[in-house]
Amino acid sequence: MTDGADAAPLPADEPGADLQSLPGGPRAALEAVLMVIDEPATDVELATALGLPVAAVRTLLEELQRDYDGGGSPDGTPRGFELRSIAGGWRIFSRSDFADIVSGFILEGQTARLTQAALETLAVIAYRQPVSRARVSAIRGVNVDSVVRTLVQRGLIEDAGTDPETGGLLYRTTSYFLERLGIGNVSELPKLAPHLPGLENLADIDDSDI
Amino acid sequence: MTDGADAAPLPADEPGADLQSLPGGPRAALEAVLMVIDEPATDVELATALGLPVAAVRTLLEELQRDYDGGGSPDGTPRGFELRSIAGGWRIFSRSDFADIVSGFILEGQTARLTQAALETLAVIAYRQPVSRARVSAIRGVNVDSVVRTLVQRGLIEDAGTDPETGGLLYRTTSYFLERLGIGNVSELPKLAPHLPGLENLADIDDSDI
Amino acid sequence: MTDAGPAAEAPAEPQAEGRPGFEVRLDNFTGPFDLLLGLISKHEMDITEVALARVTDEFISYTRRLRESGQDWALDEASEFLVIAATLLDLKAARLLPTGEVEDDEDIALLEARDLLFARLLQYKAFKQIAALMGRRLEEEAARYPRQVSLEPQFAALLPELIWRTSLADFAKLAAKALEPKAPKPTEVGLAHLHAPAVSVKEQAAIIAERLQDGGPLSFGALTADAADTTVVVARFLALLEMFRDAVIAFDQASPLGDLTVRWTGPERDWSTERLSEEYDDVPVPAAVPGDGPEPAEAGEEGAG
Repeated sequence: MTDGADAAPLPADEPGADLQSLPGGPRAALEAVLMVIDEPATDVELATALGLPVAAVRTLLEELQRDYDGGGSPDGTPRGFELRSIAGGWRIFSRSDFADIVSGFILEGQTARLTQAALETLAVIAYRQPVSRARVSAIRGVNVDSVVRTLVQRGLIEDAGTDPETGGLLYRTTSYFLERLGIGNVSELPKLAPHLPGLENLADIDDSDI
Repeated sequence: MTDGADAAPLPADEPGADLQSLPGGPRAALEAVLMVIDEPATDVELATALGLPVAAVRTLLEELQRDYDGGGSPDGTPRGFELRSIAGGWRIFSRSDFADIVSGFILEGQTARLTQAALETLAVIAYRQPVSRARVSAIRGVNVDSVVRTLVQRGLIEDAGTDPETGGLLYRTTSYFLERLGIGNVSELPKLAPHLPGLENLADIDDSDI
Repeated sequence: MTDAGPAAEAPAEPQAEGRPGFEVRLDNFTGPFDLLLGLISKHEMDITEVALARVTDEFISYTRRLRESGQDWALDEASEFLVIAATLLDLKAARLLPTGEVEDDEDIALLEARDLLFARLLQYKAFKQIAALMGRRLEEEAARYPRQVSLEPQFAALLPELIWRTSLADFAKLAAKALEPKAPKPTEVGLAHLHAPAVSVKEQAAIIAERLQDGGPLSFGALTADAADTTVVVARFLALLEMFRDAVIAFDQASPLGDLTVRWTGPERDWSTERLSEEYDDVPVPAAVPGDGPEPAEAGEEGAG
């Protein structure tokens, strides 16, 4: 994307060029992005994606913020979510007034123990890190998306950059994981080689089918 | 949480007790919960969290849906996101008009497209489930082992026990499959019959003989 | 969709990606392969009028062109083509048989086999169409991204402290188990290829040798006149090739496309099938040669019984 998007007229194939023609226009486009991003996005990032000047995006962000806080409703009723800017990044959160209800919902059905599926996925990540979800999925033979999310949420694994080849996110274990397992370092994990003859060529096998 | 929340006066520490007094009321509370879920939530789960009758929650959900689709705006402008009920649960999605813009932000979850062979195998499994690989092979006329493995890894199909007669593994589609297809359950798949023109009685034949 | 019928629909269907797909050029038909199938299945075109050999030749050069242009989906289309072509071939064989009047159980069986082939073909086409619909749907849905953000810090802090009871050794065991190369999961023992008893090429060679040594030159027709089914004919044909390679027989053909006569040129008595190559030892000839034809045989049995 171009940096000069805010100055020059946009070429037809730029995002933003036809934003006006989409239902809801640039404002809805901004909402779409804000609704699904996990990490807070800066106004510059948002402006780049939308192909709009940063100042315009900032205005839209403030408008949305007011809208969610009640400005969008005839009687000033706020929405159940709010748009907040934290450390320079924007993200939508549940409104703090409802924290009790939200935490009740989250704690419902939460267990303090990891499921067998989560443990196995964690084991694969521990021994293959840094590793992509697709790879773990191939090794485990099932989709691991939600389990990986749980492990991240539990602080046992974390983002370790992207795979230069596939562009997929890589995961590695955290120091909290080491702490729980009672070791100081990943190299202290028991060696697997004796149980796993031919582990070396496993890589070729799993990857071929993804 | 209690089932009788809708009838009896609520004790002070119950969720829902003072929902009315919170800014935005039950509607905003529902929105707040929808903001934190990471997989589709059923209306029963949402009703439990809010301490409201299921019917009331369902009405609120439909109201929100209409609101996001443009009903909430004086000029009918839709929001950048939508609320949908799929795979048996409710969840917020970015509106598809903005896919190009949103995709720039979402690195994960971008699944490679299925090959023609994978799509056809998936179609056969969806309509004949639970079904063995051998049966799918017979219909497709080719060996489907590796395609089935890929579909399992992608989380679109799963193991459904063994065939009591042949002992072969059976497969069925997953709720993730429904989610990806945007439908609530398998019965919403398009009917096969119209694609079998002039052979209304074919169903018996193909089921028993192939 | 229903009223349009397969023929009308076919042109839009072939490749979801909008690739042109395979076109057939025959004397009596030019157009997409799927349209040809549609016409045949709607009985608007007689399968006996379709030169399958030419369709096949065209398909081969089509896939060659694809491969040369670096398109990797040729294999997919090729395997599909094989299925359909094999079915069409069976269908054509069934069609070429007289159907004017139904005289005995065998005729009925043939008719039923033919209907089954149609059914199979149409079912195949139906799933192809459904798959295309599904593909479009998946693509449309992929344009919507679900909100699945990580837990807000204030809520994450509320999660109960994780109970961890897995020892280091158990954890390693779990990893070893998860990383172990998986043995392929059990699937059914395929029975489809067992419909006909296996026919040994060597046994058939012994029979041929005996007849030729005893009765002088015989035509291929005569050598296979008593064959119970196609499998035996094929096995005898393969046996002849083997014996020719071993230089114990010779072929004579008076005119092009005339009768093929086989005569014994080998030693009088001490030739044995043991001298034939090992190639066919453990490879009994499968029941149906042109691909996957167990269904007609199955149907035949049912019809007769």
